[in-house]
Amino acid sequence: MTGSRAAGAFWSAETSGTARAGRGSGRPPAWSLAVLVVSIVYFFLPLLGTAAFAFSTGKVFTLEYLAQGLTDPDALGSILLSAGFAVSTTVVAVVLVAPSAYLVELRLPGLRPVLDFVTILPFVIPPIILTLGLEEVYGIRGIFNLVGSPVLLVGGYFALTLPFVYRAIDNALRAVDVRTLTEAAESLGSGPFRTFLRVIVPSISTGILSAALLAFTTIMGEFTLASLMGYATFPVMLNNTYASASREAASLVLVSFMITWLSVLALALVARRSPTARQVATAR
Amino acid sequence: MTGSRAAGAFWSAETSGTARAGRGSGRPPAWSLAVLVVSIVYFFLPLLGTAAFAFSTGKVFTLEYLAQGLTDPDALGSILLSAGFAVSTTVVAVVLVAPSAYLVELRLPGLRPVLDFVTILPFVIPPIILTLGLEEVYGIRGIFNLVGSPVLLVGGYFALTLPFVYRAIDNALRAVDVRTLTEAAESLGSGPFRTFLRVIVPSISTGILSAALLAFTTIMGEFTLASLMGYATFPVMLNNTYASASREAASLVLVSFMITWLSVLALALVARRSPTARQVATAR
Amino acid sequence: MARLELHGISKRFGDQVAVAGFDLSVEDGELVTFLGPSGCGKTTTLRITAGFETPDTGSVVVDGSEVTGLPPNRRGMGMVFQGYALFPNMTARDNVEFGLAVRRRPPAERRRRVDELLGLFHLEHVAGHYPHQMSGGQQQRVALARAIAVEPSVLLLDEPLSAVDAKVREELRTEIRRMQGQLGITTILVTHDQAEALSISDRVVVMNSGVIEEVGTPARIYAEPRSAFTAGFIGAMNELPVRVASRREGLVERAGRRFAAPGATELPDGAAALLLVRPESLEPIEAAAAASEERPVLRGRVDVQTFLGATMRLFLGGVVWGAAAEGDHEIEQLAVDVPSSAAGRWPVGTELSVAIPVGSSRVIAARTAAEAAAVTRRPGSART
Amino acid sequence: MARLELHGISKRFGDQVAVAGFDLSVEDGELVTFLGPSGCGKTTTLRITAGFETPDTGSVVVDGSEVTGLPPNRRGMGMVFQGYALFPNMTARDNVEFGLAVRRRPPAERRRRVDELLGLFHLEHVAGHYPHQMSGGQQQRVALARAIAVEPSVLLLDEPLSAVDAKVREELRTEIRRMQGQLGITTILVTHDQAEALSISDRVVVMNSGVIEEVGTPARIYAEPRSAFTAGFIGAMNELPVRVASRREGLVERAGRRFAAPGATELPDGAAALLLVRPESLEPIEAAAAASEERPVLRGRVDVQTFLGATMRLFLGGVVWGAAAEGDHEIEQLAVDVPSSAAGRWPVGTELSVAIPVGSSRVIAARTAAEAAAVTRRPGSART
Repeated sequence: MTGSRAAGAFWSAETSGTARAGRGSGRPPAWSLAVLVVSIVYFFLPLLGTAAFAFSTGKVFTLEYLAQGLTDPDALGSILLSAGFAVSTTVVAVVLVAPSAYLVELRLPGLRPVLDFVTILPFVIPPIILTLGLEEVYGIRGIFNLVGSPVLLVGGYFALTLPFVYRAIDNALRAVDVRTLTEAAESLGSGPFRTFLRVIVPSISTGILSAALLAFTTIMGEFTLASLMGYATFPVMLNNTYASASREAASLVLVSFMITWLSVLALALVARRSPTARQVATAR
Repeated sequence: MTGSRAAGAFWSAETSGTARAGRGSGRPPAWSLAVLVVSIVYFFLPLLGTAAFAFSTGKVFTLEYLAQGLTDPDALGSILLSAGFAVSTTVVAVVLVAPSAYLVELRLPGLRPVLDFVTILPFVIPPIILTLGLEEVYGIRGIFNLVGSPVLLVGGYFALTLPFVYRAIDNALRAVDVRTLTEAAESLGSGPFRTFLRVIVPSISTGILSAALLAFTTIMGEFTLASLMGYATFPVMLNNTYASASREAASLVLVSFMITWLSVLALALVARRSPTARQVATAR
Repeated sequence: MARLELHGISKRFGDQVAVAGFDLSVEDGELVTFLGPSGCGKTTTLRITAGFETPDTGSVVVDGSEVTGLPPNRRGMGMVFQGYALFPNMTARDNVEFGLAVRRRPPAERRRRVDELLGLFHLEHVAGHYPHQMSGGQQQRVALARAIAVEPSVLLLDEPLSAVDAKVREELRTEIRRMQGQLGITTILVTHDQAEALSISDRVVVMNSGVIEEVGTPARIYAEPRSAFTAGFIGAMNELPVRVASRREGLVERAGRRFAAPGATELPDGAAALLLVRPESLEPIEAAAAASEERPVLRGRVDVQTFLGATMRLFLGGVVWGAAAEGDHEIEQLAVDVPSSAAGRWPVGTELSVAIPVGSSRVIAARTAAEAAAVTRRPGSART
Repeated sequence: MARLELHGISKRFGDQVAVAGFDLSVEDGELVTFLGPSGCGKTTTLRITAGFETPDTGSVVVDGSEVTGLPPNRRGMGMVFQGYALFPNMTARDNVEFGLAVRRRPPAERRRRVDELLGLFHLEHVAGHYPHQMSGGQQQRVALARAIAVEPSVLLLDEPLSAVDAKVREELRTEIRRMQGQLGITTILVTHDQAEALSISDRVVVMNSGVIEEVGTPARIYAEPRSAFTAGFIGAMNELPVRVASRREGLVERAGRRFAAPGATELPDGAAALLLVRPESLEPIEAAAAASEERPVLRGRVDVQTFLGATMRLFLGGVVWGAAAEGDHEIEQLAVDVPSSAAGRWPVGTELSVAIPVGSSRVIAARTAAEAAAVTRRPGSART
């Protein structure tokens, strides 16, 4: 839970409300606290249930299922496959989106609504239709035959993660007023590339990190696209083995996501020590 | 595409950047335009491909597949089932989240990071583990047996839509400085309920509408949870019939999502004419 | 329309003391300003009065009855916020009407009252406009009308003019003062702008680091500041380091010369002190004129001329005491106001001698290091 | 360190004209202020000069060579932005060094230059701080140091003082003027604050609705405004409606009395005109004193007293022309400045007669309806 502060700051552009946070004591109404407790229970009870199921035989704690799960050669392979997709998609997404969002913010503010619209499309185009469409165009019967190429799935994942990646980066861009920062750098003689790499990127580093983390964890857990395209990624493997070896599957799920969360936490802590993160945390 | 302006405004809190938008002419670099064109093509080519596949026999336009799809009694039933889940989840989500987000923003700013964290959990807890966990706790072997009750799926959908719903409403709350508005209403003698219903809700109506639309469209297209819990919702039905009657399925997909989009558009246009939407568009 | 008393108000936020032991009585119909730099506790005190913050100690009393425990919506006070805080989804008319609707006044009465207020603030032509369609000054006046509509016992203004242009600010200042006088509403105004505080208030409360430095009428605070902090914060003030030579005779000493200075009788012999002189009090004299016990003299070179309108402010550098060259105690900077019409006589680079006329200066104890840090960022002898 | 010329600059944003036909030459080392209300085009003109906007017509010339087509990073100008625009991920030192690093100066030279600038602006002790760790005034001075570090040909300041507290603003104002004079950098400053423009500038460019109203030294613009707009915008000014009685003799007429007024010879006989008088020019007189052709007299009741420090401003209501009761032309409001020490003689409610001394007033053509709308929201006779 320690990472929550940083994770929260990543995802959203902090606004003036926070500046007065320290002053806003007041009496917390009891029922709003209750809502919070309920929602936490709501999310953690399933996790705890899964944990109980995975690590106990009735009343005794055991790592037996986990060991069995880990020795399954398919398990490791599927985790690596998922990780590969996650890393490549994350890199592609950040490298494409960060400069585009910057340029739209800076030079083409009129295109913002278009970009806002394009980046919520993945929410309104459900994964299943995306898959069908991708298969149609790039599949066996399609115009470009990319069947079997992982590019097709990376493309789908890029579309899937575009909303968070764009949103996280764009929020960071707007929080620092890139427009004026760019003009300040230009007035000091800096060209566009230096301005972007030396001034803008460091200023939005927490946003970029946040985007990368969200993209990575999302893809690590994605089921629909991988399943429909026939890749045995980790979630697909879990679903396939759940019926036959449900406790092993559950233990694997918990362990793998614990590892993911720990790396998220570590990165968040690193980000927190950077001046930009501190600036976002205190100045806004 | 007309709705894009409003959709964009919904999803994000407009910040000061926009105010100067009109002034930011400059020369749009060609390659940033190219990025935009490519991403639009990327999303629309699949749609067009699906359309071509669904409404043509080779080279002739036909509605035959659509007619066949529509006459299938399962199709209509599955659409109604999806719509039922979408409406109920949307109502539950908005009614629970709007007051909670308001109270946290107003009285418990210290809990914000917690809420931010809880509301990104659905991104880091993938649907498959959520399903497994829910089954574990509330399923046949579970502590509370809710099996067969649609409450279980509505609960899952609530978790799934929580990130957008919370984010859209919270952005709207922060864009209008609810804190000061609340204090202003209080200083004029208004009690908490009147303040929330008469001052806050109208001020964030676009955010609430945005949250509802995103939740609705997401659930209309959700596949994983429904499939794993054994509900024959629209996407599940599509997936089942795709192999045997793919053109019929494709035509249904396109028509149904066109209907969804049209309602989104209609609502967006209504919202646009409200003073708040105008205020968000021009004053910020 | 009420008498307001604040008794021993204190408030901390975490480790930080925001207000400590704040005591004040505001008379019926009085306009009192809280003046101080940012972070001095003025806004916290106002918010405690309104009920938006709960004080750690102390009480808020209106017309003899304590309201400390009441929520803001039951205190019957009106408040105008720094950023106006107009309801964005309501027209100017609906904004003004809101408080009356809350009080369930009959529609006809509401309409009459709203019309009256829109008239009072010259807002008839924007009655149907939404806040984003109005200028800053118009929004400001709607916020005032809204707060006054419910006939509040006390009107609280939190930096009401900080968000409008300089020119509009001066107009609104006069308008607020005139309206407040007409209606006779007990009013507290918070500001960091000393010109605003001086021009609008019956009394000014100068605050620093959570405590009251002093309370007084604008004229008294301007003419006879009782602390180095007030002297530095209000108006332009030259602060010349001196030493008390004779408490009994009221004499101070500098550069081997002794001269009389009001206030010296209140400090111990030999104490380090500051001689305070307003730029407009200094009198340009012929370089040959002699200094005397009644009239000490300073001499320096004009470095910068700053046009203020009716007057020109000359900043002298390399300033020494005495008319002749015997003075060796340099003063970094001295501000002297002269009529603009006469300023041509002392262009930049020329030498100017000025006298400190009898009774126009004042001696106070030299400020402590902490006080100095609070108002100035470098040790300078003159503050502008 | 350069001469800047702007020739026929025009710019529209959509339907809206931001600047129209702006012509100006700024001499080497001069400090020129663009002054006007928000939306008057002053910031657009500055941004065109810097290269952030492309003008529709016109050219920007520095030391004889045209730079209109150059991108901002090749114009060699320095700019200070309204919100400072410090790089948040760099310390004060790194911010100041940025421009030198871009120019690939050797590290040793950079260090020396940065140290020198940090010293000049008294920033040594915050050299290692990040922007969010500094006060507003410190950030402002870092922004100035950063802009000056690269030895710009022209320094552009976009409302540099609007984000700092009133007290710090006055200090920085003097500091900017002193620094600019020392370094001799050609400077353009944009502001909406007339006091700032008057105090800091060599020349002031008064702008309104995208065009230049007039250009002149602060003293000239203050003493002899050439347009009704300038008169209303700069300083407090009483505007009294009169009619030109005799162009030849330079006489105006009001309430049956004729009197001489400078400027009347430039207007046609019978023209509606405004008599402009500064509040500080009006002389309180004995009620019995007679008016004359040289010295017209006004009389009114003191409504409000506003303390300004050295002076007290009295606002008179129900003002009539003439010492006796024969005048029937009421003037809504008249501002009169008197020394604070003398203000006790005219408490609120008393009658006061004032004379307009010879040569202290000025007649200009009555403003058009459009001009009136630009500066005032209601038809009043005095502006404060």
